Amino acid sequence: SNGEKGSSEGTIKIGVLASMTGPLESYGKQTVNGFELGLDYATDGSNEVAGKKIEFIVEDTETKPEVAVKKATKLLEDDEVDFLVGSSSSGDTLAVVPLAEEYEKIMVVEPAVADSITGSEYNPYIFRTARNSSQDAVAGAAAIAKKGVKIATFAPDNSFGRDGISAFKEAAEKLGANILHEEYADPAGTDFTSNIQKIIEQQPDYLFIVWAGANSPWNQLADMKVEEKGIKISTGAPDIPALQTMKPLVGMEGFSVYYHDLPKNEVNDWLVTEHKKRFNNEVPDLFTPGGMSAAIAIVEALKKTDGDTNSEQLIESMEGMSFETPKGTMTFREEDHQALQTLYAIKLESKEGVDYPVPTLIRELSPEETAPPIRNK
Amino acid sequence: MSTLLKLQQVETYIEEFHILQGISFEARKGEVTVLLGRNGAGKTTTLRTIMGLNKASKGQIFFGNEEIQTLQPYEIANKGMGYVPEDQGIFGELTVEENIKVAMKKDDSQSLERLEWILQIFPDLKKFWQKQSGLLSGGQKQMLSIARAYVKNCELLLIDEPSKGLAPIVVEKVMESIQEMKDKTTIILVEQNFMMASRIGDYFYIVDEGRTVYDGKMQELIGNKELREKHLGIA
Amino acid sequence: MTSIIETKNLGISFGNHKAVDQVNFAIDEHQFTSIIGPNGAGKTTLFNLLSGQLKATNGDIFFCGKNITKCSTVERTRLGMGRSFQLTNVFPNLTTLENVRLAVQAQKKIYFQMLKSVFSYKDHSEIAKTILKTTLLVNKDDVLAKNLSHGDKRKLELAMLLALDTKLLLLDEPTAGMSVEDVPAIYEVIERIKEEKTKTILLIEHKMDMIMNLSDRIMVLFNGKLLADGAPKEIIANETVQSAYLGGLYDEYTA
Amino acid sequence: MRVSYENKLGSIIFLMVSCLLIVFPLVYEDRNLLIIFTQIFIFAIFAMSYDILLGFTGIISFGHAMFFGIGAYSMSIFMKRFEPEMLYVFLALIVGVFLSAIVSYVVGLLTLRLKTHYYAMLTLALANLFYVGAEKWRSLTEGADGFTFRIPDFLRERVNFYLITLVLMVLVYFALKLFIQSPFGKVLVAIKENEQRTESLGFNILYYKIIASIIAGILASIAGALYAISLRFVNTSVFSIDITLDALLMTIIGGVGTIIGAVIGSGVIEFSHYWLTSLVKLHWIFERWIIFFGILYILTVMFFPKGIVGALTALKRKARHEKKHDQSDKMTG
Amino acid sequence: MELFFSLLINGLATGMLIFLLAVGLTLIFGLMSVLNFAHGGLFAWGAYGGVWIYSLTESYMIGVAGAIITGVILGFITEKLIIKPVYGDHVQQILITLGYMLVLGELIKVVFGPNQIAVSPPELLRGSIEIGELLIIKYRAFIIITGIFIFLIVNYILKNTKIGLIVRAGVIDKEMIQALGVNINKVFLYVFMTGAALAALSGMLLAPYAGVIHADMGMEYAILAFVVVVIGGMGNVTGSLLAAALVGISGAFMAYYVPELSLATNMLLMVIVLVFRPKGLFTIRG
Ligand SMILES: Nc1ncnc2c1ncn2[C@@H]1O[C@H](COP(=O)(O)OP(=O)(O)OP(=O)(O)O)[C@@H](O)[C@H]1O
Ligand SMILES: Nc1ncnc2c1ncn2[C@@H]1O[C@H](COP(=O)(O)OP(=O)(O)OP(=O)(O)O)[C@@H](O)[C@H]1O
Ligand SMILES: CC(C)C[C@H](N)C(=O)O
Ligand SMILES: [Mg+2]
Ligand SMILES: [Mg+2]
Repeated sequence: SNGEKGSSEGTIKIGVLASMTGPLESYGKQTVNGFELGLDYATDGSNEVAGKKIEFIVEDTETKPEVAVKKATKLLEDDEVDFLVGSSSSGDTLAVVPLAEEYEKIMVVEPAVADSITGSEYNPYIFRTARNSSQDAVAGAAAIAKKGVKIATFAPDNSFGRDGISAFKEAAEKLGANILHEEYADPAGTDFTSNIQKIIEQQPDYLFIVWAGANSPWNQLADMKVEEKGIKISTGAPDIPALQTMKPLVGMEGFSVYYHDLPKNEVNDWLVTEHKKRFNNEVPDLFTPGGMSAAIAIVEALKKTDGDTNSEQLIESMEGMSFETPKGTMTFREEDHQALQTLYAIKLESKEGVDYPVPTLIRELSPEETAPPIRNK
Repeated sequence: MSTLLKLQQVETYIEEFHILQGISFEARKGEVTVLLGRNGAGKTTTLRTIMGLNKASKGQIFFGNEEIQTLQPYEIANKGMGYVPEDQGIFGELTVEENIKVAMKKDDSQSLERLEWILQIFPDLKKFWQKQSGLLSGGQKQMLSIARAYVKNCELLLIDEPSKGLAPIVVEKVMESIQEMKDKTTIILVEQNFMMASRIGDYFYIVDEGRTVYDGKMQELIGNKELREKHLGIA
Repeated sequence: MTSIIETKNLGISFGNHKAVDQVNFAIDEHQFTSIIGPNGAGKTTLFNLLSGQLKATNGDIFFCGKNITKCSTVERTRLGMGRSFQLTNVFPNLTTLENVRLAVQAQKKIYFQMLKSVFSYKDHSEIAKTILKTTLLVNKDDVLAKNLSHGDKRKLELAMLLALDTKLLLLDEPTAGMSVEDVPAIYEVIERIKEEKTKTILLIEHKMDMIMNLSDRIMVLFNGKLLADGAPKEIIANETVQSAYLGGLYDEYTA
Repeated sequence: MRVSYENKLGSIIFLMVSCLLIVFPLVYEDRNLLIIFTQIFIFAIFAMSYDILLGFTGIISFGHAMFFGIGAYSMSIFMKRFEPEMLYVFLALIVGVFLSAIVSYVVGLLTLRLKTHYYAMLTLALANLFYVGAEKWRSLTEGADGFTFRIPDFLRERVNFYLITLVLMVLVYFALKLFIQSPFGKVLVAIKENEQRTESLGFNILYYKIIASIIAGILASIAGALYAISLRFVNTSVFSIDITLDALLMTIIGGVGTIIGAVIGSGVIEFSHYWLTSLVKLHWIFERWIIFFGILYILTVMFFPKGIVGALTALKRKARHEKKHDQSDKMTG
Repeated sequence: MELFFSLLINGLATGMLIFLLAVGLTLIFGLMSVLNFAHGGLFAWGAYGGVWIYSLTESYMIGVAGAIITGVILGFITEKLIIKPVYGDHVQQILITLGYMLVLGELIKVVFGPNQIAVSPPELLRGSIEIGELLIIKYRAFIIITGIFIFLIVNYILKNTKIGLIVRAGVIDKEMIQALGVNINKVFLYVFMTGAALAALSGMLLAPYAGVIHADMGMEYAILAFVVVVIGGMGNVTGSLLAAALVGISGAFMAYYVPELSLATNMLLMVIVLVFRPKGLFTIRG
């Protein structure tokens, strides 16, 4: 009885998996908000493409892989969605990826970063609008690495940290930099002074940091006068709540995935205005444009297939597809379906009337420049 | 002599079991009132109900002129009641000293005096003053429990089978101590050692199946073999 | 005649307190021996040493000629030593019947059977029920042990020991807190076991009448030392025993 | 006698419900429910294994995830490294069972030295070491990201897998029911009640604790393996305290020491989770559904302090008592 | 040598911080034998309450006071509603406090929003002091001093009043202590409130140290507090202090010298202590 529901009735259904609760709640909400805006934008507010109505259903993964699998299965089997979008954590996403293949539905990965999603765990149904760890790393390297520069790294002792650093190392060494020392700390630790001590002893030019999580080392870096000792700190700019904890790092040079001031294009202007309008004057944050990009990518693909949700066709039209997003033009690379995208070399500066250090543009890092290695074969 | 404690048709449930089904008795000032009865008759439950540790569902308990059956155990205790439970109720992980200290009000010279006196009766406690009380011998625990109740200056003392596990000579000392206290402290005693009960008891009640079924002067029971056989099964 | 249990210089110290000190004795099979002594003399501790709850600091214990000083409680029980505890020590949230049935199960050496329901061991329940009757615990089969009155718990304690059916019985104040009415019956149970002449009994009691009537022999412990050891008549005449243990009360018992 | 009768009644109801569940996928096609049920069965096995420790031996463990994780990783690694064939599924199960038997043997040995909180904390620490180990041995586990794998087609068919887990749960239930009614099981309860007394009856408690620990460990590992199959994915979270807490909560909510309680608890938690999260669409307040989940626990303690099964038995006992009371009143009246 | 002292001081500061987290738990878990899994929730609320007031008044001290008040109020409600029905039953304690923990954590998100909130130390305690080569972070010195101060107070109260005795006796036999005339319910309530206030205070002290507070901070640190209470021996305040210092310092040295194992340091420490000293390093006398 369930079989007749779905696309044939002229509705296209999209299941969005995101962390609506749990530690990544704010990321999840950014994605969902962005996605909603993206659909509006791409369909000019009609929520229709090629005469078909688009519906989307949000499910909370709670940042637990087993829940993600349950919810994804529900979306695929009960709601019979035509696309999956998600999710906020790489773990959840990795757990869901095989389902996309099994049910032969396109999954647009956003904003999970693990390389393996479009690398070792790749399958043809996966497209990722989010940047991956390697892109981060390449951007991070591009921002600081030069011939002869000595760099030490600091990261949490887990997959996220280790993957991030190894990708960075590869990229930085390619640019001729010298990685002196890699330091890893307990991801749940509170005291990083021992680690910082060790880094200081190495006397690098730069300290490159990969960090996620609330228990950040920023204060301790400042307290231990790392910069006074001639070591420049560099890291990725996170979302606004986390930027608030980075006041000690004003002046730092690093990279950014997105900050609403950075991209200069129409889509982004629209996003910022619309977002402020709808969400009591708040600006879009780190993963809002990602959610939007995912929606735009889906609509663009459907336009190309004229509303046909057959996955083979969709894959064919999406491979190599370029589309306009708040971050400029993105292109799904044919080989591994990773969207090549602009990233930003930035500097944190304090700004009048803003209670957090603001990422200001040094230069745009073009999609080609930050293209990560292809690793799905 | 005036009545200090009076129970009127007290009934008590434990969970869904109707344990006390009508206990009535009085304890007069300056007397030792003894509750007798076979195992499971409800003697301990009676004492616990007086203490407020089990709640009476029916009936009244008067302490002096006050009804106390609705009060909390600590309120009852603070009205001047002491309790030596049948399982000693000592705090095994605390030392002998700490067990006693817990019961004493601070800087109470009267209590200190009483402590002196009680330690003379039970010199073992003095000897093991700093010992963890859970490691004491059975009889020593019993002594500690009695001593702990004695140091508090109370008007009414409920003692549940004090003689069990005590050497004959210690039983004698306990008896003497009770005699000594009598004028200041009224005592309700549950005792299976008939020799002891008969020596120090003034008045007795027999409890059976949760009811008081007979009462009289101790003298009467001692003199009346028939009565003993009927109610206690002993000659 | 061989002695069933024997100690050589048995002793234990807690810190510098010698609770049991250089105790030597040998008890013949089927003999009924009582141990008396003031509170804290070391009677229970001696039992704990014999049954393995405590490990001796020095000396040896022999059971049926075998040195068991190093054996665990479990091994000793299996060799045939059973004991009851002074402070009631049962399984509080099991029913009276289940308590005794566990002892029966141990006696039958059903240790690791996990594929058969206990209910298929009908005989266990029967034996348990008989023992409960003997120990005056009728109509209490389904009562949880923790809900028994104090005296009934003492009876249960005894019932579990009887169910173990060991060669040697160590009884630690079995009748303390039992009602005057029930003591004679329990006394009879013990006496009957004695009369059967199949078991050796060691009894700790403070009830002198019971001791005098039952004992073949009395040992007196004082401050951990074996002060006197002999026939009841001799012991009762001993002056130290009179003054330090009995006080003036003994007359009452004989009177 | 009465006890055995009550148990039989419980088991009969359980069996009837199980039969209904067997035909369920044939008559009603709802894949979503199918998955939820599968999850319930798997966690029921896990919670039952926990009940052996908590309910019958009186051991509180905060590290039961250890065995769950061992099972899950054994299965996952086998499926990833070898072919997704049934042969390897069995091999993986055997390896998982074997490993967790060894680990639970060692951990069981420690129960002799450590009591209550101390043992609980020790197991917490050990499970955490496994967690760290899985995080660190990245060549094998790929750390927190984890990895996906293929499983035999037969198991991929959800109905098949549903039936397998259901049958396994029923088997485990009856095996454990027999186990706790056995002389061995009775000794376990005795140990929970009073270790020293059990020993003085001539039972060697160490053996019992270790065997109980091993049985619990093995079952937990099987549950873990099934869990991995159901997700076709594994990561370090299988060793996390959350997994242990799930088992703990399920056991307590259902009723400690009842076996069936673990099954009921598993069902209650999974369904209320499912239900509460689905309410989000109704009202924004349910976005914070976790609050209601927490309140559920609190209310359970307040109104069913002995768990659901405990509350039911108490009700029944009361009813029986009143009946008896009436009769005796009549007799005297 | 500077390195050694630097590691030592930083480790000690972390240790003191953990001690502050643990001291409330030592009272509640150690003395009252209540497995309070909501302890983390209490100190997260303390942190949020305190930080909120801190940001309103811009006075750190008022913020600290605010945290303590939050703790006292929350402690009162918690004891009456959640803990009182389950004294003496660990299994039920686990269930009810875990449920309560979920409620507390989520309520933070309802009241203060789900995002992390940045917190910096008051002006006076910002930055660091350099003594020769040795660098001492001011806020850490403050934590060390506060930790010792709190330790002295709590220790004084336990040593010089009967409270500790009464609570321990009450845990062993609640009925008997009442029969001795002690209103144990009230004592338990006050002790719990004190424990909660200490938890809340420590949350507030942690906030500038970590630089940020977030709704899930409770569970994260609570485990550490449990570890310290267990290693130190239940109910032993001095034990908790020493254990916390041990955990902090060994963490600092491990991170420097054996970084591969630093993830596992705390848990390894606990395993070793428990296996060799089954009742904790500093078992309570008596
Ligand atoms: N918690 C309980 N649940 C059910 N029954 C109980 C409970 N506590 C006591 N009883 C029952 O109440 C009855 C009276 O017990 P109580 O302890 O008052 O007897 P007692 O007269 O003191 O006996 P003893 O001389 O053996 O100490 C007993 O039959 C006992 O089994
Ligand atoms: N485990 C222990 N640790 C320390 N001291 C102990 C221990 N067990 C017993 N004692 C001490 O050893 C002495 C003897 O105790 P035991 O229990 O053997 O006495 P008892 O003769 O049985 O006395 P009672 O007649 O009072 O039962 C006592 O002073 C007691 O405090
Ligand atoms: C940047 C974030 C999306 C990272 C997230 N924790 C992940 O695992 O993907
Ligand atoms: Mg009694
Ligand atoms: Mg003794």
